[in-house]
Formats: sequence, C-alpha cells, structure tokens
Amino acid sequence: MSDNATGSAAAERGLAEAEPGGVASFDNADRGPIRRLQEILHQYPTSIPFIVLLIGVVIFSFAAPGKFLAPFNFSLILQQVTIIAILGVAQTLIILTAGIDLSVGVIMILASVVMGRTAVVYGVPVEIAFPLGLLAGLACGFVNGLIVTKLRLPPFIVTLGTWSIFGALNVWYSKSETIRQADMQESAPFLQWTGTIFKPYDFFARMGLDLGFLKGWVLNYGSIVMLLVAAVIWYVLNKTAFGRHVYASGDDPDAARLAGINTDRTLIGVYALAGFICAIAAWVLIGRIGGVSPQAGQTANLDSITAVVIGGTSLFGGRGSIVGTLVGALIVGVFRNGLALSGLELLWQDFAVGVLIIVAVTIDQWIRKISS
Amino acid sequence: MSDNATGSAAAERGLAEAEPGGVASFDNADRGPIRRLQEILHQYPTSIPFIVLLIGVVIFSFAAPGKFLAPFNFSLILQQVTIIAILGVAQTLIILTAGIDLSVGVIMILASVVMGRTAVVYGVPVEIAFPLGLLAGLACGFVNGLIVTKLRLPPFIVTLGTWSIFGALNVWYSKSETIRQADMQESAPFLQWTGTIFKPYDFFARMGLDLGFLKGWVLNYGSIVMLLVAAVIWYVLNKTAFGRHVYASGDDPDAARLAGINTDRTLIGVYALAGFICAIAAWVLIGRIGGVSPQAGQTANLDSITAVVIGGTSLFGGRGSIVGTLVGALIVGVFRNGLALSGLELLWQDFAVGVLIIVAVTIDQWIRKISS
Amino acid sequence: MVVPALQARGLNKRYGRVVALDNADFDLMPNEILAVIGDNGAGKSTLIKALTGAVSPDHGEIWLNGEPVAFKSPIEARNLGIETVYQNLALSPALSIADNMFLGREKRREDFFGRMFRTLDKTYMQKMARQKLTELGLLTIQNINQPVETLSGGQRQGVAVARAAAFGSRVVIMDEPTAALGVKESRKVLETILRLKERGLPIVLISHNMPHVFEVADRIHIHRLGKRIAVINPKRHTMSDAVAIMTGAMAPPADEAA
Amino acid sequence: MVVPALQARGLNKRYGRVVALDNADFDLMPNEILAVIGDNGAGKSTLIKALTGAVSPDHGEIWLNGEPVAFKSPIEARNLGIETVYQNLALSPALSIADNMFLGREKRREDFFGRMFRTLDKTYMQKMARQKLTELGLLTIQNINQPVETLSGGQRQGVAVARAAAFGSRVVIMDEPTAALGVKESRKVLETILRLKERGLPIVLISHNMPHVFEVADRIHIHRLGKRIAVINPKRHTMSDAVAIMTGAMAPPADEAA
Amino acid sequence: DEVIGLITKTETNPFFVKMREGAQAKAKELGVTLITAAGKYDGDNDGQVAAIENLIAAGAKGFAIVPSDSKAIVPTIQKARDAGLKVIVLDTPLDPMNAADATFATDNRKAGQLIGQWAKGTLGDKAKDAKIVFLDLATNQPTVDFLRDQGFMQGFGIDVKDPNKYGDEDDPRICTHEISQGDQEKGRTAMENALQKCPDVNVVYTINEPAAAGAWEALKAVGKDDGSVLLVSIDGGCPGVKNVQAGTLGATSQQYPLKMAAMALEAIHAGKIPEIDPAVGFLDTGAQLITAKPVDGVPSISVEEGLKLCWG
Ligand SMILES: Nc1ncnc2c1ncn2[C@@H]1O[C@H](COP(=O)(O)OP(=O)(O)OP(=O)(O)O)[C@@H](O)[C@H]1O
Ligand SMILES: Nc1ncnc2c1ncn2[C@@H]1O[C@H](COP(=O)(O)OP(=O)(O)OP(=O)(O)O)[C@@H](O)[C@H]1O
Ligand SMILES: [Mg+2]
Ligand SMILES: [Mg+2]
Repeated sequence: MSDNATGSAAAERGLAEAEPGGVASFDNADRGPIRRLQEILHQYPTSIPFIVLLIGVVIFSFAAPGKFLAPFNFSLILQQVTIIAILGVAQTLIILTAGIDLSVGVIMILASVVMGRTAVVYGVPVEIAFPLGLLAGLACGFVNGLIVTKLRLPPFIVTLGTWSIFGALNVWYSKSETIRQADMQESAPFLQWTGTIFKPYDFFARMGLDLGFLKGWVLNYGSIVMLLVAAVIWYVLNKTAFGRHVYASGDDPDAARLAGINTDRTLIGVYALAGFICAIAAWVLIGRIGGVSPQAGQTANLDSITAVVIGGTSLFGGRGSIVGTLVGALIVGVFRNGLALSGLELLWQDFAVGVLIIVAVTIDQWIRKISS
Repeated sequence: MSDNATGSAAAERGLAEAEPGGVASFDNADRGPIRRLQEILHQYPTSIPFIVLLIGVVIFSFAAPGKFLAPFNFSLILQQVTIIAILGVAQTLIILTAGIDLSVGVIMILASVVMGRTAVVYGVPVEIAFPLGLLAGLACGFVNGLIVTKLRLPPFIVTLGTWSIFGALNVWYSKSETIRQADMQESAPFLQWTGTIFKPYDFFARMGLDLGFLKGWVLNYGSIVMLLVAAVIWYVLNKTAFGRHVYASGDDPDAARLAGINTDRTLIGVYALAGFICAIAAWVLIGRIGGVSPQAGQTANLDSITAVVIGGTSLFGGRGSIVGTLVGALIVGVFRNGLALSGLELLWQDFAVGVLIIVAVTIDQWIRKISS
Repeated sequence: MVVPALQARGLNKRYGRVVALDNADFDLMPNEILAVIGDNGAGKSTLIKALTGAVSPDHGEIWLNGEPVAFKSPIEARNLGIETVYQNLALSPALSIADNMFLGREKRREDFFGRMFRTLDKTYMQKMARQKLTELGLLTIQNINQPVETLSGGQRQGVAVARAAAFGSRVVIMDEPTAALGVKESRKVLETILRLKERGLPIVLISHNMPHVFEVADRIHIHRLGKRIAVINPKRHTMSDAVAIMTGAMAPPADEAA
Repeated sequence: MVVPALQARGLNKRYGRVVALDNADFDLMPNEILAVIGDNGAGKSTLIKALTGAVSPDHGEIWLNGEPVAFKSPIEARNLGIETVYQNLALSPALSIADNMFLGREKRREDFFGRMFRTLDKTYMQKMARQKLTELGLLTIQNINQPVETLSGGQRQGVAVARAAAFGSRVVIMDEPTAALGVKESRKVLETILRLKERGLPIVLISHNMPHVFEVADRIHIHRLGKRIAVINPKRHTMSDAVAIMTGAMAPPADEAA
Repeated sequence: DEVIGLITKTETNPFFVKMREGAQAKAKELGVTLITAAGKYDGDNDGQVAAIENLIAAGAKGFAIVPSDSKAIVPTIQKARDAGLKVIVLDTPLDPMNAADATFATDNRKAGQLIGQWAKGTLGDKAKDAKIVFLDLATNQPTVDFLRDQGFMQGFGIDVKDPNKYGDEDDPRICTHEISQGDQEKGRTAMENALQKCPDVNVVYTINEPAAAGAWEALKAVGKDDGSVLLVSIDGGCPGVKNVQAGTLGATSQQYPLKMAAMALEAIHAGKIPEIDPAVGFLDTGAQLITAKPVDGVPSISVEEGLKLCWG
C-alpha cells in the first residue's frame, strides 16, 4: 500500500539515466547502506511512519519493561485503536478533499444507537436494525456532503452544525439510555460479533501450522473489520477514478473543475462514504463495549483528525494516505498505552503525550528530509 | 474597520470609467435602491456579517418576545461573548497564517492560574503577578511559534501537543484548586477589575449628556478590553507591515518567502502575540467569574475557531478579518442566548444551534454572491 | 450560409465595476484556426471562459453548431467535445502527469477487475501519456508518474496542451499554449494545431506571439477593452496592422468577417 | 581581470533521481545583459533559484562581486540587492497590487504615526505602484488596490516585473518576464531592461523568445541538460545557431566566454 | 512490585484530582505502585475500557474505578475480574451493583436529596410557590447529572416522573434547566440566561460548586446577592465550604473522595474486600449536608466541621 498521490511519483525518476548522452547516472554498486536506505525511504515514503512507530515501541520497551513488550499488550493496543483508526479512514477521505469532519464521532454514536436501540429496545430483527444503522450513517454523511456542495459552505461550519444536530437526534432517539451488554447478547448478538476474540495461533494451529511468533496474540474481529475497511478505501483511492478525483478535488478544486471533474459529485460521495464508514465504526464500537453507550465518542473527532495528521495527511487536502492514518492511530495508541504502563502520574502522562506527539512528527519530517 | 486583504480591493474599481473611450460606464442616477445596496455590500463586504447578525436578532425578537429584545439582554450577550471574542482575535491571527491553535483555551487558563495563584496563594503583589501571567501567555505562544517554524511541523500537531503540555503544567501549578472570589477580592482586586460593571447611560449623564438610547445597557470593563484588543490587532493587521506579512504568509507561504518575507519571524510573532492575547482573555475571565477556576474554558478552542470561521475567515489562510471574528462571536452568542430564552427544550436547543449556524453562514454566502 | 462551430453574441461580464466583457461577439467557423489577440487584460481569457462554462456571463447567448447552449460548468462543455487549455493550465499539482492527462476520463481495465471493481488501467494511461508528450517534443520528461508540481513551467504547459490535443473532438481552445514553451516545443504545438485542423476540428488560439498567429491562423479576432473590435484576414493584413488595431493606434477595418 | 558580478561553479541539484543541475557554471559580468536560453526542463529556473537562495544546491560555489556567498533564503539574496522575477511570479494572490509591489519593504509614514505606531504610508505606495505599472504600459490596470488574483495572466506578470525593476540595486534576474505579456507590454519590458543596464546594473534574462534575446543580450548562456554548454556572442552567431546548440543539433563552439 | 490502579471519570476535575492525591498518599504509605488513568470527559466509556485493559496488561492486583457509564463498563469489569483483578467501584455504583467486588459510594441521589430537603425546610411555607432554576451538567444527562438533579427534586418534594431523567417534570415551580457543564464561566452564562427567564427565581440548584460560584457572580451582577435566592450545590470542596461560610452558598452536600480512594486501596492491597450490608448493596462513604443555617429534620454538620473534612 503505497501512497499514490505523492509516493509512486518517486518510482522511476530518471532524466539522468534515460536521456541519451545525458548527465551522469548513479553507479548502483557504489552506494553505501545509508544511501540505500535513503533511496528506499525516498521511494516508499509510506514506510517512514512505520519507522517512527518502531522507535516508539523501542522507547517504551525500556520505559515499561516486561509489560509493554508482550504480544498480549500489543493485541490490546490494536484493539484500543481500532475505532479511532476506522474513523480516521473516514476522516482521511474528507481531509483529502481539503475538508474536515467534526461530526464523525457523533455519526458513529448515532449509528450505534440506531443499530442497538432498534434491535434491543424496539425488537426489530437485527437483519433490519443493522442495515438501518449503516443507512443512518450514510444518510448523515450524505446530508453533510449535500450542504457542503450545494450551499458551498466551509466543511468546518457544516459539520460543526450537523454535529449539534446529529447530537440532538442522538439524545432524542437514545433517551440517553445505555443498552447493556446482557440485553444485547439476548436480542442482537450479531452486533457484538466484532468484539469476538480469537487467537491467531490457535487458528493456524487448527490448520496445522505451528506459527510460534503468533503465540499470545489475542485479536478481535473488529481489527479485521478495520483492516478490511482500510484496504477497500486504499483500493478506492489508488486504483479507481473516484480516488483520483478525490485527490484532485482536494489538491486544487478550481483546477479539478476546469479539468472536467464533477467536484460536487465527488464531495458528496466522499461525505456519504465517510458517514457509512462511521457506521461501521459503530458496529465495532458495539462489539468493543458489548452494548451501546450514547454518551461515548465526544473526543473521537479530535482523535481521528490527530491520527490523520500524524499519519502525514495534509489538512490542506490532496496529499496523504490511508496507511499513514492507520500508523498514526497506532502511534498514538502506543504512546497512550506505554505511558499508562509506565506508572507515570496521570498529569505527567499528559505532558509526555504532548511531547511525544511533537517528537514523533519531528522525527517523521526529519527522516523525510534527509531521504529526499 | 474594513478587511483590507479582500475588502478594500473593491474600493474604486473602474476599468470602465477610467479608460478613455472605454466601455460603457454606469449611470449613477439610474440605479435602484437594491442595486445601490448591492454596490455598498460589494464595496464593504465586512458589513455582510452584520446583516446576518441583524437577521438573527430579528428572528429571536419574535421567538422570545419581550425578553430578548432588551438593552439589558444585549448587554448580557456582549458580556457572554467577550472571552470567546478575545480568544477569537488571537485565533484569527493564527488562522490568517493558515495555522490553527488548539492551545488558546489552555493558555488562557494557565495565564489566569499564574496571575491568580501567584497573587492570592503566594502573596506576590499584583503588580508583579499580573505581568507574570501576561508573560506566561506570551511564552506559551512563543513556544508554539518556535516549534512551528523551527521544526517545520503542522500547527495542528504542535498545538495539539502543547495543549497537553500546557494542560499538564496547569494542573501541576494550580493543583486543580479554585481561587474564590472572596479571596481574590481581598488580595488582588485589580484582577477582577475587568468584571466591574458600568452603565453607559449614567456615565454620559454625569458628563451632562442625556443619551436615552443607552438606558438599560450594562457593560463591564471586559467588553472595553475586548474592543481595545480588537482595535489594536485590526490596526496591526491593516496598517502595519507586520500585518501585510501575516496575510502574505498565510496566503501563499512560498510566494511570500520568495518575495523576501521572513515568514518564520512573522509566524513566531503571530503565535507569541496570540499567546499574549490569550493572557488578556485570562484577565477578562477572572473578572467574569470573580476568581480562578482551573477547569474552565475547555471548549474555548472550538468556540474560538467557530467564531473565526463564522466571521468569514478562511481556514486556508490569507483571507479574513478581525471584525468578522467579533461579529462571528456575537452571532453565536445571540443564538445561544436567544434559544435559551425561547424556552425550547435543551435537546432541541442544541439542534437549533446547529441549524442556525449553517443557516447564518448560508445567508452570508448568499448575500456575498448576489452582491458581487 | 455556413453554421459557425461556436458562436456568441453580446457576452457581458462585470467584476464589481471592472467590465471584463462588454457585449463581446465571437464566431468560430468549422474547421478553421481562429486566432484571438489583444492587449493584456483585454478580456480574451474571460471570453473563452465564458464560452466554455468556466465563468457564467452576466448576459449573452452562445451557440454550438447552431444550437443554443448555456454551460453551467466546464464539464458540460467538455462533454460536448469542447476541449480547453486554460491560461492557468488547470492541472492538479500533486497528481502525476498521467493522472492529470486522464483526469475526469480515466480508463478502466477491460478485464474482470475493471468491470467488477472499476480498476484503472494505469499501464495504458501511462503509455498514452508518454506518447502524447513525446509527440510534443517534451523528451526531458522521463517519468510519467512524476507529480506535475515538480515539472518546469514549460513542461507543465506541455502536459495541458497534450491533454487538450488528445481529447478534443469538436472544438479545441488554447489560451496562450506556447507562452512558457521553448522554440522547439512551440513549433511542435503549432504543428499539433495544424494536425488538429487536418482532422477537421476548428481551433481557437489565443496568443501574444504574432509570428505564430500569422503562421497558422485562418482569421484573426482582435479583442480590445472587452469586445471584439475587428476580425482580419492574416493574408490581407500585416503584423504591424494587427498590433496597431489591437492597441488602438489604427482604426479597425470597416468589416471583414472572412 | 574583471570580477564577475555573480559567478557560480559546479552547481549541483538532484531531485530524487532527476538531476536538475549537473555541475552548472555561471558568470554574469558587471553591467551586462546575460540571456539564459535552453529547452524546457533544461534547468534554467533551477539555476537561478540556486543562485538566489530559493533552492539550496547540493554542492557548488557562488560568488557575488568576488565574495563567496551561500544564501540560505531568498531574503538574504534580496538584502544584498539581488532582485528576481521568479517564473511562478511569487505574488500573494489575495493581497493588492500595491501591497505586492512593496511586500517585505513596506514604507512607513514619515510623520509621528509612522515613527510611533509604524503606520504604513499607503498613499505613497499606491502612487509608486501605479507609476511603475504605467511605465510598463499596463494601463488597463486602474485599481491599484485590486487583489492580484483578479488580474489577467499578463497583468500579474507585469506586477512582478515592475517590482523587480523598481527595487533591484545590484543584480536583476528575470525568469521569462515576457511570457504572458502582449506585444506592446513586452517591448516596454525590454526597454526597462535596457534602462536598468544604463543605470549600471547587470541583468540576467531567461527567455524562450529568440528575437527578444538577440535584441538585448550582450552574451548568451546556453543551458542544456542541467549545465552550461556554451556562452555565445549574439553578434557573432545567428538565432538558428543558438537554437541548434540549445537542442543539441550543433556542437557548442569551442570556447567563447566574451 | 504490587500495582494498583485508580480510574477516574475525568482528569482535571478537582474532585478526582483530590481523589488521586489521596490514593497517591495511601499508595506511598502501603508501598505499592499506583497507576492512575482517567476518561477524557464525563461519559467517556471507551477511555475507561482502555484504562482497565492497560491495568490487566500491567498485571495489577486490582483497581478502583469511578465509572463514567455504569452500565456499559460492566462487561469490561467482568473481564478484569475474570483475569483475577479485584475491582472496587467508587462514587457511582454499577448497574447491576454486584458486578464489582465492592462499591464504596456516596449516594449522589442522596446528596441531592439533602440539599433539596434543606432548601424546602429553609423556605418553609414559601416552598410551595418557589421558583427553581437548575444548572445541570450536560444535555445528554450523564449519571451523576440526573442522580443529583432528581435527588434534589425528591428532597424538595417535586414529582420527578421518570427518576432517571430530568426535564419531563411538570411541576410549575421548576422554572428552567440550563446546562453549565460544571464550569464556572458557563455556570455564570447559564445563570444569566436563567435570570432572564425567571427574574423572580429564589432557589438555584447547581450540579457542583464551580457552577455555583459562576451562578453567584451572575446573581450578584443583578443585585440578587442579598439573600433573596437560595443557592445550593454538591461536592464539599474547600472553596465550596468556604462559600457556605461566607454565605454565598446556602448549603452543599459534602462527599469524601479521598476517603473512598484510600479505603479502596487499602482493601485491594490487603486482599480483603469488606463485607457489605446486602440490603444497601454498597458501603456508603457518606454525604453530609453542610450549612450555617441548619433546618430541623435535615441532618447537617457545621461549616467548621465541613472545613476539616473538605478535600481541596
Ligand atoms: N475574478 C476577477 N475579479 C475581478 N476582475 C477580474 C477577474 N477576472 C478577470 N478580471 C479582470 O478582467 C479583465 C480581463 O481579464 P482577462 O484575463 O480576460 O484578460 P486577458 O485578455 O486574458 O489578458 P492576458 O493577455 O494578460 O491573459 C482584467 O482587467 C482583469 O483584471
Ligand atoms: N521540486 C522538484 N522536484 C522534482 N523535480 C524537479 C523539481 N523542480 C524541478 N524539477 C525538475 O528539474 C528539471 C529542470 O527544471 P527547471 O524548472 O529548472 O527547467 P527550466 O529550464 O526552467 O524549464 P522551462 O523553460 O520549462 O521553465 C525538470 O526536469 C523538472 O522536472
Ligand atoms: Mg488571458
Ligand atoms: Mg523555467
């Protein structure tokens, strides 16, 4: 998964080599390992955030020895970032179009309430309640997109407004009532499926493969859903015309319009798709807590934007990648978890999170610079 | 106060009239009132948000008859928006440079804690404690600016990080302890000065002027501080070289750099100035709540950004105005107050705020369109 | 009488009190190369933007092959086969050359993936993009996946011209296509324009380069202060005449609409 | 021997694997007009960006009047009197023409307000801006407070050229200053260049317009594939020679550095 | 190296800061490592879920938690207990309560009732045509929010209809509910708006003492600081108690976060969960009314006592 808009460009540059009688070309045999690493990084800039992540992991394996560096703990981190990562994928789509969506969190909650309440409280079969929840998310996103394009308003204002609106609808529909795990298990266990845990080691062992390095890992289906969502959106962004239009619409909307792209249609598509992804996040959220908590998700907006920005996507649109967002979410997850395990006082944990975020992005930028 | 970057441009266009033998010029006598209004709006685009504000006022004078449309209630609204408006001024500076400052709220709190705690708890004379608080704000802003420019990181990430950091420092220094109004009145009444109320009618009456329309208005010195801050920053932005550099740095940073502007110095200046303004907001906050509450202002970031964006400043930098931000803050204040007085259920108040924000900006855009 | 390929009458466009188009007329005959010349700020770009839906004129009428049209966006014009090189090029800086060339008309793979999952045929698009650029003599571009923002000024212009030349099916409009191009590359563009004409297309060429204009144009539309003040035949007038009319130093010839 | 006004040796600049500058040399003599010509993508713009600190070369040395310099930003070059018209113009779209002209060297009022509150002297700046533009024949611009983004392509270029011409005190560099300009306006720019030379300044002119180049240049620097391959004297060579050398069709003359 | 956790609702609320300080002191005394965590806002269930998971990973012996969503957190607590951790719930009981090993709580509803009864008693006959303003926490009514609010109503003798939700009452004495977010500045704004609607207000219920302090500023600004309005609140932090002393606050219900946390830590450390009276279901760490003007039939303590017990 490399980032096409900025990444693949580096793939095979070569004025030097291709021009007959052109300027000196590089001798491949002559390059040292650092130079080689540099070229690899330059060629695959998406790998850079992984390096930052790695550095984070190494630091915490010293800061919280024993506890942090365990498959079980890594599994936890993965489970903890799943929701923000999925919302981050939705947010990435929006931010690529130079927009911002302050309503992702509340769309997720609203969708989870629709799924859960319709199924558990109103007794509608889950086969209907679940698609209804997905539809709710899609509809919310669609409304956002419609207002952004048809009224030509800044996405910040639009989603700030719909944040209030969807939030009110959420309070109204949910009556602020939590749906308990036990009740849900009874009427709609399917909604909890994403929380089901499985052990990859056992899974492969059953297939006759003894993959020792998988021992201790405990995943849930939510993580798989997250990977699937990310893969699909990665595909859409990089391999379809719609994806190209998303990048172009965010890069320079006027140019895109002049070049013949229906930017309005693209934007509506993006917002609706983002809403739908939020509804999938709702499903994962239900799985994670077993029930529905209508008060959750209030910081999800900022968290998802954070994951996107740490993942290297520009808030000005047109540049960025899904993989970056996943890694961005993981980086924050690793920091939070590592600090929690370190036993630092809560106050200084906050302090450290702030410092680490800045340091992480600094290292990222620095590697980018020396590799170009 | 017109917005120079986009506003003054319309001042005296006239290819038509000035070119000798040029294309037909307009007959001034021939223009209808609508056409005239259009031209005025086009010439002074800053007046457009005022119209939106007016529309809001008219709506609520029907929605909450009697209570809303009273000088005293308007005075309340003014007092209620003061803090957000001042933070909005700081935020405007930052957003004009295509940045964003998530730390304005926490800088304000930190500065208020420094002022209050140093004076009341540690017994430092207010003549020192107050400048110390201002300095704290300035320093926080300076740190933001330094990281943004020297490490070349996105402002979103930087201020997200420093938000955590300053927040931790706040908890640490304040020990989460409130300073009571009574205690402050005893040791540092100066810090409460901004909360002092005065009646403009009485004020002018003492000077021998009987300004009847001022009857019923109750202002506090905080509002005056707000107006002063806004006027100074308006002046800086529109009448000094620094102001031009702020617009240029946000408009197209590369072009600004090539044109010979030291964008780094400009940015550091902007962040430091914004920090300082946050500290002034801290002073007004102390006046408003009488003491220091280290948990106040948690939604101040989003509120200040909202005021800026509703005021017509672009999140992409380079376009916008201080006056817009003041009006933006007022618009939100009018909505919140008007809805509260309307007696609508809380839940539907939230809903209505969302709708109104979108409608307000839609009307703004629409007037802009027909007036151009 | 021949129906003009693209025709406009009384186009007006005001920006505040600047009048960019002042009752401008326009006629493009089938299969002709029409040059549009005029001073800086005369309103040439605004004229073609109004013709292609990139700007909506305050009033005025437009006909495409005799049919009245009112484009609300450039997409509509493009869907009818009008291809334009705008003066600001309309390229997406972060996208690659190939992506830009096929923006808005990407080609899907013809296999199962293309039909089922709408997978793009990147290989094809890259090949075509390279070929089109080579035809324009832009040999220094080697990597078709390079983002457009890393190209030199002339290379960028080459991409925009190649795009219009490749896809124009009814009318091709070029706003100063050779401004940033080198000598050799400019020649190739002129050749391309002549080749498009051979294919039967009418072409509008806006240019400040009089030798180029006189070399390829069948007729020359002279724009001044927001309106067409003359249409001259390059064979019957010299370059100095054209410049003199354009700058107002010489009265426009009475009527010469052929 | 005369000390060159601006000199560079062995400038290198790589972008990934694209070599934009390949050991390029450069010499600008005092009070000469040096034209730089070369194909699209030859590296001309990169060369002058490297000379003015807009891009930092990977290696290479630069001397200004014999003194070694290493500009870390365009500001440093500008502070030493090197004024440049970049190919992308470097204008702030939302700022007015007057603001753009004086960007980074705004004039304060001379009265009390100016000294105390650093108030800008807008009247003065507007007057000067208007005057400079009029000198370039850009009469169609009437409102000096119009944002630059509302100007036509040529008008914008005029603003950038006027700025450089007004403030250059040691070296003036212009990267394709007439590309978007009309016939009349181009003439004015050439006249401006000659006037700057009369004032004793050396000028670098990058252009694809051979007639312009041969009209004003004292020497012609031919750039090809990232390096200087020849310096010719326009009086001793024809335009076709220059184009032939530039495109590689003719071998560069042995040595002719005058 | 024994690890014990403490998870609070939010990080910066003084109530929880003091709770953490109390726990920290106790941990030092017991020689155990305390890991503290908090949600990001009141109602942040997910943050607390992650905190519990991290404690499991850290191999904690057990933890005390102030749950943000008393129903939704239950499965995660079950997971922790399955992993062998001892879980003591503080302040707000779980639903069902027995999902934890033990519950040390102040009954928030009870705390509300106390100030409600006090207000009613103080007003005497005037109580039946009182005008009451409620400054609540948030539109979505987190648990403490409705517990305290409805408790006050019950104490005051108002028919609460649904006891788990405010806003559905039809008692004419209720003038308005406003949102203060427990914030001093927003408390003032909320009170200002409320005053516009209810100029003749004479009772103000506030969710916590910062909101009360803000409300008092608004009252003062219109000259209603003359004792014509009864201002009541909950928490019992030192600034709040001092405000009772100064007469700006009529009464407050004091709770004991330090005590709760310290007891919980001790119990987990010792591995001895105290026996709890099954009739009550939780160990009440108590809520006491603090007022300078006691009312017959409403148990209260003096301001001096309150100041000794207050928490920061
Ligand atoms: N968006 C706009 N707002 C205000 N004025 C505008 C706008 N667009 C164009 N103009 C004005 O309209 C006039 C015509 O501009 P146009 O771009 O059509 O000129 P042009 O003939 O293409 O010039 P050039 O040869 O320099 O490209 C100019 O004076 C310009 O300032
Ligand atoms: N930022 C960049 N990243 C990658 N490649 C670049 C970058 N800037 C320039 N190049 C490449 O360097 C080469 C030289 O570009 P340059 O702009 O100097 O050419 P030029 O001679 O000015 O051309 P023109 O006449 O078209 O303006 C081009 O092949 C271009 O693609
Ligand atoms: Mg033009
Ligand atoms: Mg160039």
